[in-house]
Amino acid sequence: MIDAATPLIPLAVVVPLLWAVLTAVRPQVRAAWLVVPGLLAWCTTAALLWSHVRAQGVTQYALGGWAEPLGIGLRADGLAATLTLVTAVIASACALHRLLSPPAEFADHAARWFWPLFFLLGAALDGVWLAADLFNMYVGLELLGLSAVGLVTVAGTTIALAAALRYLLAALLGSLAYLLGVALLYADYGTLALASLANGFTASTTTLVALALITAGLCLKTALFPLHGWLPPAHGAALPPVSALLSALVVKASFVMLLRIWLGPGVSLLVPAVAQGFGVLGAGAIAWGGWQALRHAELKMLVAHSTVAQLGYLFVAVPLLVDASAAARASAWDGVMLQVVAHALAKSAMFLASGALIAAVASYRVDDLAGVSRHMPLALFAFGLSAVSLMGLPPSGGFSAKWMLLQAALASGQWQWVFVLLGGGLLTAGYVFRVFRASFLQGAEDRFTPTPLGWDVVALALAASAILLGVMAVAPLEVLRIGAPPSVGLLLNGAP
Amino acid sequence: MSAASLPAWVLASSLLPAVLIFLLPESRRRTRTTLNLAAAGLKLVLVAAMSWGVVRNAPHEVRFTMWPGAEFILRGDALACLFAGLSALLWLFTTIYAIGYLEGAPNRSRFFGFFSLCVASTMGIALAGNLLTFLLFYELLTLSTYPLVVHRGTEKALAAGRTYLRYTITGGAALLLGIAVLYSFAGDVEFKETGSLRAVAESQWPLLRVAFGLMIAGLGVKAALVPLHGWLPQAMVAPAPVSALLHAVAVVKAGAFGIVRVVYDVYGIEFARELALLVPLTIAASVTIVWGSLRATQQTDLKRRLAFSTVSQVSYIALGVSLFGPLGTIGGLVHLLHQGIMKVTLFYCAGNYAETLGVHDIRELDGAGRRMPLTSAAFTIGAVGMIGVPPLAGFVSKWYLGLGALEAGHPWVLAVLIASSVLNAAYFLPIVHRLWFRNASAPWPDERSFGRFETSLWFLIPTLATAALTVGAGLFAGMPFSPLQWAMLITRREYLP
Amino acid sequence: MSPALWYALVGALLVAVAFAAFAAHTHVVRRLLAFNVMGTGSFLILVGLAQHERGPDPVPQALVLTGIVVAVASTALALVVFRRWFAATGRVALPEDDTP
Amino acid sequence: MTLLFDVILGLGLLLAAGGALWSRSLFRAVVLFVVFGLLVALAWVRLEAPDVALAEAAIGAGLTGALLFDAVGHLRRTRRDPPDGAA
Repeated sequence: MIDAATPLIPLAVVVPLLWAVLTAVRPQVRAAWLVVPGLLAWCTTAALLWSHVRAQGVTQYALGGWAEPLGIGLRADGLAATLTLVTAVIASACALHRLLSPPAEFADHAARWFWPLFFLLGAALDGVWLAADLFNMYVGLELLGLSAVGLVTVAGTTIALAAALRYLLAALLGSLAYLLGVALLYADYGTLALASLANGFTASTTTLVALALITAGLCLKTALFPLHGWLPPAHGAALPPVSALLSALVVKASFVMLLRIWLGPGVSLLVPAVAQGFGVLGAGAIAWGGWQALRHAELKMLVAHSTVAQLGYLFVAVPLLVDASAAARASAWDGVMLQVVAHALAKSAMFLASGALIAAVASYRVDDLAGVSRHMPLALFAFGLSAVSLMGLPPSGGFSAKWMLLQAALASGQWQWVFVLLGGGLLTAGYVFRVFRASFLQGAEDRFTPTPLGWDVVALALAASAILLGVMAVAPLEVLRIGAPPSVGLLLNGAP
Repeated sequence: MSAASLPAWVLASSLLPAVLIFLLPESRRRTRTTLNLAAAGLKLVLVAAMSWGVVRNAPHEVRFTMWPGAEFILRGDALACLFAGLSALLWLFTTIYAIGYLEGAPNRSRFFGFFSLCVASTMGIALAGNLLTFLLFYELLTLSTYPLVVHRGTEKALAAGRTYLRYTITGGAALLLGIAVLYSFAGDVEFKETGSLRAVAESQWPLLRVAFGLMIAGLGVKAALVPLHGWLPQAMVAPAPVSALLHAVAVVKAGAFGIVRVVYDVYGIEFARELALLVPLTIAASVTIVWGSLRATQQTDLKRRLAFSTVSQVSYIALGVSLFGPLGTIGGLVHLLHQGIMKVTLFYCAGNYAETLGVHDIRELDGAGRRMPLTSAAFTIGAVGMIGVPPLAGFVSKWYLGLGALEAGHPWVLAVLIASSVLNAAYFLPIVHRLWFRNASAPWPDERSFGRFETSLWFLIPTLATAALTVGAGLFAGMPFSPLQWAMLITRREYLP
Repeated sequence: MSPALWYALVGALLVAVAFAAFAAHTHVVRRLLAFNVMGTGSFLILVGLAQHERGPDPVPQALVLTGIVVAVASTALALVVFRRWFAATGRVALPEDDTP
Repeated sequence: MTLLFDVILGLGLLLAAGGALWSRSLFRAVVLFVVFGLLVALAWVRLEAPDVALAEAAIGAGLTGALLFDAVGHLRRTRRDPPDGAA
């Protein structure tokens, strides 16, 4: 269904791209007059696209009028539309945080590249969400990696540079593996469009090698345990709004690609053993990330390791998406979708709140937060709300997601994942309460640096939406079901 | 305000003040006090209005779908009104007490913000119309009480907070698992007056038992069932109004109330008996009653003794619930109210002694009755009530529990009740004796003067009011709308289909 | 064996050799060289295998064009970051790889 | 004849790549990388992809090579002949 009346799809990529160019042409470090209209245009486009998909179902667009395989095919299903909207919202929040930052934050000369890279990152993300074929995904992913690395370097510290280099090498390796896999798939099937591959892969050697390469590359980019080593330093060393974007959205891009490939054409090869393997790695991520977060002395490293753990939940859902009854699969789909969105909102809020807390006490260490509950109640409250969602306590998006995954696991009798999900929640509680414990400690002298109130408000808004998502999940889930892979979509009866 | 949405307004009457109080600057003392008292008063009116709906047999209800297959339900049924009424009433008094207690202390915005959030959670627990909504507020209560437990910010308080979290978060996980198991084959489990699980196929009964065990374990942590009670005595480092609140109303009662809901409104008392779930609960409650009393006799710190007394007394509720038959039910439900009123009185008194005289240890209380006659009178009423001396509130509870035990065919429970009463007397009467019949041997550790009265009026008024209620609830048990009558109303609906 | 298949095979060998070099070296510039050779190898596989199956094909060629541009952009960025890292620390490898 | 050319070109590619990846001097490695790029351009011609060949020669060999030379030169200027062996 090619709907020529929907230029909204390319606009979702073009608008941030346009502002990337505009801000590159006028590289001022404080450019609210230029940035804010861009954010408004971006959010409007994304919101319109979301409501369009909600009303009309899956929408496709062939850029430049060429049909596939040569043209740049874009496709907006519920997942793509929702993530585009979430991207625009979170990016706007991060941009506001940046705009509200005091001028001291802009000391590094790389800071002038913040806005171009920021908008490029947004365009790349939207490109990945909306891509309809494996090669566009590659381009989007590669641009995403490059702009993300560039943004990490904006922090300007030596630690950030090392983290950026490490991140870059991991990203390059990951996308090369992916590209190699795509090359092999093209040899086998002569097309890269997901729609034309919909008949499913055959179990030829080329295909199996290709899938292995693609999976390895994307898992490296998603920082799935044990390939997560690059993530905590990069997310820990970047500026708060950059960390927020990276943890909330960038790692999800490769996960969404994995999901689209494995649940689309790859579903016939997603045998129980493979699916359970993903689950085991996810459980490893939950345990290892949680354990590291428990023992790290620095606040941002704690939050970054928490991302490693939270990504584990996404992979724990994989066995429930295939190796289960139809009802359980549907529940698992809802759960994993909600987890993607809820974690994005909660983790970006948590990074922004952590940034404010760190700036207030002028120290990265958790132990130095003593007494901060008195001085920065709002930032701590935002941290707390996002922690509620990450712990999977009700009412929150994180809870609802966990609940659906639990239901899927119970319905399919896979008790091992029940315990992983519950244990992960306890571990999360363990490390987030380290922060509260420190913040309630009395007796430290007041040596706090004032931080902009706007920072707290932005973080609070994101955290509150993660909470609200838990009690008002009906409409988002309806949209997220639109165009779900047929293998999980049988019961979801979304629009065509 | 439409009448149907009344439960939502009851909730909002503490949620909105919480938000406003958080936003208030620390220095706006008068505004905060007004807001607190106005909200507490308004809530009482709203709960009363909601109860009227129950009397007319048309309970108010609010519901919407959170996500497919999961509804958010608030319903003001008879049981909900019982707990909500108790909470609203005691909250009014505790708020008054807390305002006096925190006079001049730091972090009052934070304290009262979380305090209001606690009320909101407790109201949510009372009004929850299905297990999922219940769980939602149950966890919210955990989170909103943590800042109150660690409020003082000392190492000791933080350690207590950590213990508290370990217990309650793990308990929450057990409850979540139990509820999730139940939902996985029974769907959305609503609270119905005769239970909602009767239709479950017999092949699923083992899972029903597993879910019951998990839920009771999860609820038992907050209800301080032995051996899950370890957090409670430690949590005594919290400020006095928090102890009064945690121990008399919010946390322990939330657990006990949850047990009531699970047995009566999820499984249904008759179905629970068919599944052979009641006797283990009776045994667990009996063990807790005796163990808590025994431990209480060993404590010399007044608040710790009261804490172990709470461990023991709260299990009377679980005991009453587990005794099949209307009389046991009446005893358990009425004790939910009576224990709250009596225990809150005792904690107020403990706070009065600590704040006025600096006394924390029982051995320092000699002669306090002469220095603080009103407080000591209130303490005596609470203690004698706890022991179960007629005509006070505690007697009514124990009378019905005893009859219920006979009715249910467990005469050995009578022995538990008698043993507990003896132990109650053993740990309360020496205190009463010290108050009235001994002379002060040393100056008070840290005496403060509050002018014309023996202590601050902010302290005295709530203490005397709840002491008066303890007498009233016993004397006027036969009057309409007394706790006893309300418990009988619920019981009638529970046992008559 | 068709020329296309031969070049695909060469591409596979290139990827293998370059991957070994990527793993063995710690010098960032050398790792970038390895990355570029690996990329070229995958392009050869992409075009070679496809044309072996179906004859001359514009699609993979267009993809390779894109890929070349992406690769040079990645290399450029990596070198910029590397030079700042080198200027700040005087090191040519990452801290965890550095064994002086 | 053409087959022979393909074989020689392929082996040349592998040799150049090996040199670019494993030679002891970093400068020589970059030189060999540019040579490798030009040889790949020839391979693209043989694969009937003239536009890719042009792009490879201009961008893959030329631009990338220039960037690498610049970086290596910078390294040399800053640090007298770094021990850039394969370690």
